[in-house]
Amino acid sequence: MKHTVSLFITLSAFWLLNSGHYSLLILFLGFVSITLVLVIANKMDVVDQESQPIHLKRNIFGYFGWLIKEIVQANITVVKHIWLSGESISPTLKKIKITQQTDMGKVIYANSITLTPGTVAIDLVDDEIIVHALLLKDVESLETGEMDRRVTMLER
Amino acid sequence: MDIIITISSGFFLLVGSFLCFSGGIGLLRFPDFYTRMHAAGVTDTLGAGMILIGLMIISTDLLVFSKLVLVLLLTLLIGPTTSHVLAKAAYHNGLMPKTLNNHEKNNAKETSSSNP
Amino acid sequence: MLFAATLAIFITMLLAIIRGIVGPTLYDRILAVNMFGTKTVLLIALLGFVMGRPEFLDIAIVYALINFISVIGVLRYSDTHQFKHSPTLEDPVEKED
Amino acid sequence: MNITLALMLQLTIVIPLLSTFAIVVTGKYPNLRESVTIASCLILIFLVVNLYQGVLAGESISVFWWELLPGLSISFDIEPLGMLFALIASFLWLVTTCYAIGYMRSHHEKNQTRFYACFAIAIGAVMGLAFSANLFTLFIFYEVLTLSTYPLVTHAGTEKAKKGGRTYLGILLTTSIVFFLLAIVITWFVAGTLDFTPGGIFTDDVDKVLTGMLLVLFIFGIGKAAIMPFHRWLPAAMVAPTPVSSLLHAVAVVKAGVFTVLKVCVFIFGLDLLAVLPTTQFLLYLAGASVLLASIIAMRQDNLKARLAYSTISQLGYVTIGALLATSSGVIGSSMHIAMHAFGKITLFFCAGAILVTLHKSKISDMRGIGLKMPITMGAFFIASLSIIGVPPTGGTWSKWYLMMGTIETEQFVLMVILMLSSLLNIAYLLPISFHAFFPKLSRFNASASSTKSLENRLPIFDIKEAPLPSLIAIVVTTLGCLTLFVYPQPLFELASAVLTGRE
Amino acid sequence: MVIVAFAIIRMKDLFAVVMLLGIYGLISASFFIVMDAVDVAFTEAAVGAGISTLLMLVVIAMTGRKEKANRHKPFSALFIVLVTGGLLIYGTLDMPHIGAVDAPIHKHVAPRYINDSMAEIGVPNIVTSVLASYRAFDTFGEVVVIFTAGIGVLTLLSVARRKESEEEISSINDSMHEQHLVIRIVAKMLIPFIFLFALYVQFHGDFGPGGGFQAGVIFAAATILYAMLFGLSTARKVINQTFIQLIAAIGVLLYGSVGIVSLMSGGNFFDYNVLASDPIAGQHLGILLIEWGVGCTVASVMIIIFFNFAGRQELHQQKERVQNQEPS
Amino acid sequence: MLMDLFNHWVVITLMMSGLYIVIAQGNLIKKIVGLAVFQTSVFIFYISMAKVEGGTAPILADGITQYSNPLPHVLILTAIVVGIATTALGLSLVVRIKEAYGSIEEDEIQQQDNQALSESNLEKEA
Amino acid sequence: MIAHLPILQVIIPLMAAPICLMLKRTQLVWLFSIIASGLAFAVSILLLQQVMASGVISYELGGWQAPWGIEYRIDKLNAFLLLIISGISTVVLFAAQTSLEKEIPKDKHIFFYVLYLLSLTGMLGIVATGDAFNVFVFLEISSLSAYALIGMGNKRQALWASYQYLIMGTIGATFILIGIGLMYQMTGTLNMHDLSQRLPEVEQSRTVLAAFAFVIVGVCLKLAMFPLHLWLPNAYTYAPSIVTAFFAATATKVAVYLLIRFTFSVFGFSFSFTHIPLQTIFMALGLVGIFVASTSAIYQNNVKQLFAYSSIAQIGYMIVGFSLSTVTGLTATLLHMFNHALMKGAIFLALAAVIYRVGNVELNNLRGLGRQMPLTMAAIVIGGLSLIGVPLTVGFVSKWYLLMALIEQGWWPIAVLILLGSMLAVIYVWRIVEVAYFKEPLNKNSTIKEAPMSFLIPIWVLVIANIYFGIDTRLSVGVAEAAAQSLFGVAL
Repeated sequence: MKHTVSLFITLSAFWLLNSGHYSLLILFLGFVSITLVLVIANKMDVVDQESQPIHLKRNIFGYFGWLIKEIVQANITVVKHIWLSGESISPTLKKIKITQQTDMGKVIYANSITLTPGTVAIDLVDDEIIVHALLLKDVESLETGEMDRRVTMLER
Repeated sequence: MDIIITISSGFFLLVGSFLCFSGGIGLLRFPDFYTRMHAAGVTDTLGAGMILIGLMIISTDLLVFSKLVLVLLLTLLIGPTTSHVLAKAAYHNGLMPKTLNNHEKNNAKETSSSNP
Repeated sequence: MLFAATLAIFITMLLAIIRGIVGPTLYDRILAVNMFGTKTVLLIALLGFVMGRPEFLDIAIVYALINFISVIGVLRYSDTHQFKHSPTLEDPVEKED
Repeated sequence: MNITLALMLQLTIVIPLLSTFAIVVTGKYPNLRESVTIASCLILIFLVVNLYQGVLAGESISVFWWELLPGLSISFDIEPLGMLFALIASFLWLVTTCYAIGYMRSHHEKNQTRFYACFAIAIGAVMGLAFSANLFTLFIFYEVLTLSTYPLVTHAGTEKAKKGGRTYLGILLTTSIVFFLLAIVITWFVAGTLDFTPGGIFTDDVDKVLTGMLLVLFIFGIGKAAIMPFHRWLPAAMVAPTPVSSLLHAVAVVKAGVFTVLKVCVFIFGLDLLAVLPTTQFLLYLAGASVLLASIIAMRQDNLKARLAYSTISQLGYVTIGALLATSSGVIGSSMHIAMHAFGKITLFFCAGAILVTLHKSKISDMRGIGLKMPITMGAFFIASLSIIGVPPTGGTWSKWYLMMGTIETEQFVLMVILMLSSLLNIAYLLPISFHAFFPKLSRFNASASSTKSLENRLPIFDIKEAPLPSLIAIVVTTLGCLTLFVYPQPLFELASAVLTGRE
Repeated sequence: MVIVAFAIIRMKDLFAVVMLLGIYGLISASFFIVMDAVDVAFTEAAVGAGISTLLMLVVIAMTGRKEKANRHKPFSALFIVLVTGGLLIYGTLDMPHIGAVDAPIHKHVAPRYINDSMAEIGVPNIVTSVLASYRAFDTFGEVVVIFTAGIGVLTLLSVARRKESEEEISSINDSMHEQHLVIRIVAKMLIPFIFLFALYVQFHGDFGPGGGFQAGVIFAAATILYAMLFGLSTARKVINQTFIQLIAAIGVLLYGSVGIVSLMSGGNFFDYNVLASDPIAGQHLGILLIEWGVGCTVASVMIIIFFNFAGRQELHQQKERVQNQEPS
Repeated sequence: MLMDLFNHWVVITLMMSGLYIVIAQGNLIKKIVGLAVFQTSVFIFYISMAKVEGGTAPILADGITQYSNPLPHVLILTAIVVGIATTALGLSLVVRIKEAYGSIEEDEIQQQDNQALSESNLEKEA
Repeated sequence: MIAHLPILQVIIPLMAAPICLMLKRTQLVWLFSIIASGLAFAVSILLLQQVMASGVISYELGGWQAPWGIEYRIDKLNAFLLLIISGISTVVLFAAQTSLEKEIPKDKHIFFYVLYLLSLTGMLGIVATGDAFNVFVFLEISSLSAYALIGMGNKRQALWASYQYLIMGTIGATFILIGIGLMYQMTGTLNMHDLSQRLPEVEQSRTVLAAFAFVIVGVCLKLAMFPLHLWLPNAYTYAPSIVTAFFAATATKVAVYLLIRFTFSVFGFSFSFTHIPLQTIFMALGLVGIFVASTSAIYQNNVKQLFAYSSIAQIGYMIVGFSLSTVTGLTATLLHMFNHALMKGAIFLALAAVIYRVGNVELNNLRGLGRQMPLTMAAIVIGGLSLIGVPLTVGFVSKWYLLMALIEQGWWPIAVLILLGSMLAVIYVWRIVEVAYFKEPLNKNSTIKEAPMSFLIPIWVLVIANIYFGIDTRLSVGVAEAAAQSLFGVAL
């Protein structure tokens, strides 16, 4: 139920931000639409903690800050290597252990890896992630577990 | 104030477009699929983000601003997801990356996959 | 500035097209299409500003969504069926006639 | 206008069609079916005779059904030529039916119901044709006649019959649609009407070349008249059972053809116009050539029916010549020749059929001495031959006479010679048949396998084995007709001369 | 664009061709934006790059992706094409220049739309007012076209489903979202918003680009996404096939009955002025209703089309699996 | 001159290539792709004639006086729908053809049909 | 309601189609479609009456005046066609239920009726509308439903035929779209009447010429005119019989209508026939079409295919009449449209009955059917006679007018060629007659019975119409002539 409420709130925000027309008719239609979407979403069984990760809310902004910093750094490296000659890269494929328990956590971790240029999470099996990296050192920095630790912290 | 807005947005836009352009070059220059994907990732994240932020700065309307935010969120959500799915599909269908250190492993995998 | 950015995006799109045509593997093409799509989103956003009608961002959103769905679709329908067994898929250098 | 007579006129067309229906319904009971046929024959004759009397009494009888397009109507009108034709046709229908009953039964033909039904439709078409008041109505019945006789021609259902049927239909339909219809359209376009009008429908200032071409189109278009290049259908149609052949050659089809030619010449073009048209000469010679050539070909035929068919082609040429001569004697001769030839030829075909049914012979070379077995039949054959040749005491004399008169009047001496020559040829190809039939011995020296066979046949000399009774009666009736017409040609003559003078 | 077109000619790999077609659709959509046709761009993006590419993918999955080498000589084709092109070039010689303000098309009918539509209809998006009111009947025709296509696909592809095989099908299907953890979660997050976005587009067609058709396509796209990830049978359980046919029919009927109601109330067919006491309000109401009709039909037909294609595809897959099992 | 009609040259080239694909290619799916290219080129043609120099998208807003012509946009919206409808139907036919003939190559299908025809003729003669 | 007749004409079947989808029972759907089609027929009769009495009816959709909104413009020409289309559709529908039982799986019957009604809607819409773009929209409705209907055929060739038709049809429609675009570009309007007023101003421009060429080629593709006819024979052969009957009788007529409408009303007589050697081209193509198609028909063994080729030949006649560009010529074309609809409707319905009983229409399997199914075969024969142009059938009337038109212009040789062409018809019709009546049945003790009443009634309605309108030509000729005259009145 709380997920539904949360979805309702986010949907309403979405509508209000997008609409730009706040006449009575449009608002009413918006309400009807949101209700309809809620009905469909419930029927489709997509309203749960996976789609509405309200339990993560507390720490997520801090994590985002950190992630953005990482992304910027990684971007600079990759761009550098793009403009350097092709010999400078050292593509690597590696399995990395992860410590997250929930699916949500795993997904956040995997997506974070992918978001950071230079590394891509290829597969996610149980508690291992196969990572492909443009540079060997990227994998090594992943293996140090900084990101892993931060994501695991999110879960709590 | 106007000057600041113009300059800052110009800065973001320029950096963003440079990043995108670099990504495009990388897409052409990198040797195999997986490495190219990294190049594409550049454009998806920081490139797109920079440009959108640049636009946000010059937007005068709340509506436009909020929509730009939405676009940004979507890009950040969808970009890595597609990359990941793509990589996974490629990997599972046997497309092996060219890597420095796993030539032997690569060969072993190929032989094993050729006679299941 | 906007023009410069538009031009850069435009060139990037061209590069993506070249990758899409050259291939060589299926996944390179999908990647190119995907990248092309994301760049289109940016392009539209920029164009809206260039032409002084920024409220067309809706279209950009639609593009982003459609792009996502297309890629999923590609994978869904390349992943399952005969492609798995097709030897040509693993062939990294596909022949263009 | 006399209402009753108008009704009768319509009945002449409706009765055969009704009888068709009745025949189909009663198809399962042969006796009933045939009585229906006979009954409708009798009714028809009754009607036609009544109409004839009406015409004699000077009644003007016409019926208007409806207008299809402006100036294009279906309507009927009685004039002497049509009356003449209708009289012959209705009378000979009865006779042919009698004959057919005997023939079909003894020959155990299949699909007899279809046979009688189509036969009745054909007669209905002939009636409509005879009484039609304009070219369009005539054309319709002309086509109906073609289509309704097609099943008769292919009656046997064998490959050969179908091939013959195809030739038959192909030539008749092609000529009628490509030339005849075109000619009708042009006529309508030029003259604005299609009504048969004494003296023709074209005005004086009409383009002579155009109408000349039109005449050619008409003569070629009326394929049923079997002018030489389009005569192939007639021999092809000989695959049909004999009653059909008699119908085709004597009663319905060919007579319809020459009747149409006459009608067109007299009532569409008018004799005056006809005489000055540039193409008339050409057509006359074509018809002449047709007469001669057909006769020569006839001599070379061994199949009796084929020989008779070619003879018909040549005789039809006579009628065409008569019509094209554009003189009153020519027209009278033509009209009478329609009747005379009808009686003569039908007798000949009846005889041929009788021979086929009783002795199963169709080759002339096999027929030596059969006169001894079938004296009545062969006697009739002889008399009919005389009529065709035009020797007294038969009806054929008169028509030939008038035709000759016509050629002399117009000083067409070449044609006269052709007619004479053709008569000689007639003698040459018809008389020997009956001659050999009765006097087989005289030709024994041309001995061959066939003559020995005929010798065997000759042994029981008085073993008379005549045709079935109904057929025999029919033969006798028509033969008598040939003779009577010599003695009493008056009604025919009156009608024929009334053709030109119009209704009294 | 031209490059892409030529590439399509040369390519033998159908998969690549379809990818290129997607790119082609995106380019042309961008082009439309440059040319000020935002509504068209919206639609072309959703249709040309989205739905039609998807459909082709499904079909290729069934038919195989390799094209045979071309054996016949294309000279005659080349000839026809050249003649057509020549004719067009000939035709362009006398055309007004692009963007010329004084071209006849900008002088005759269009000015009224631009100048008076606000007063007559009261909708800022001129395209919408032309589409839904001035030329409402064309749009009705368009809806009927799409309805026809839906029924056509149904007749050609619908298969009588057998119950016992359904379990098996679903077991394969569901593998997609089991395996792809990442996609599953992202999609779950996105789907409700896509739906809402579709509805937003539906109701804001008056003010900006969009309207019933685009909304319908986006709505359908969300459903398709769901079906692809969670399996066709799951999606079918959520959205019943018969129900959706009903919706398609109702959409057409809704559209038509707006016309009939206006006809009953004394106006001409599709004359919305008579729907309410105030003409502008009547126009608003009429446009709102017919946009709904369009949206319903388009969304449901698109879903029908996709479901049927995908259903066939699963059938094929299943058959193939049976064949593969038999020899082993 | 050349640049003024630049759009038209593009359109014509696209149209020609689309038409060429439809006519010359043997693969059924490719033909449908060709149709799509062909139709899209026509759309571009319509849209480019609607453009007005200095105009913007035909959505009324304050302070803008010059709008592009909305009518072709409407027409093309309809035409796009028609296009997707045709594509969908064409593809469903392709699917069925593949099931029935086992091939989606024009010449192979033609061959199978001819074969079937001659076989049935043979039966008749027998 | 009387004022709304033009729109009701199209709306009735259109609205009926989705309703059909809601009714669950096949029987009910069938009845409902008949009612809808019958109502459309009634409306078309009223319309024709009204048009004949009071001239052109204009109906403004949405209440917007003509060049801005869409206009329905009913004159004598399209009232006549509306009558043909809705009439044939109603008659054919009567036989649909029985015929479908044998040819289409049960669960698709409802779809069939829906598509059928949509196809009817499309055709009526094309004919009724006065807006060039609206033509395209309705053209697509009718074509799309046609593709699906043809694809329903139970042989696999049906799919291939439908696909070919789809490709050709779409190219044709797109060509028309290009043509309309070019016209629009030069005039700024889409309304046909408005176009006809404005086109003369820009008559000399090459763009208009190109527009004309595109529209004509596009229409001719739909029309299956001779060199562009390749899609038609297979489509007609393998489609479900009811569909064949309906389309053969109506679909090409609609295309001919478009041809006439565009050349005479929109571009104007003087433009169409003086700037372009249209007459020569169409005359030649029409004639070649007649001969090539008729000859192909002779060599067909499948009777449906045979008559499909014959349809192409008959289109040739219409084209020849059209190419004369005289009142009589056009009358001939219009008449032939009406008459051909009657003949082909009857013939193909009868073939549907044969398929119902025998299973297919290979010539060999028709052996002896003349006796087993006398009424059905008689219908085919009468229809065939009508094709040949035998007097007292409708075929004669239209041929007569065609000949008149040719002779009026002094084109004698062509008149002869036309007549020779109908001889070819004799040959192919006679092949069937021979087989049906003069061959023994394939299987001596086969128990093929006469077709059920649900076939016989519609078949014989059409056959009797064939004969009736061959005799009483007031209606058909009167309307056709008036329509032709009005077209020239507008153009000159």
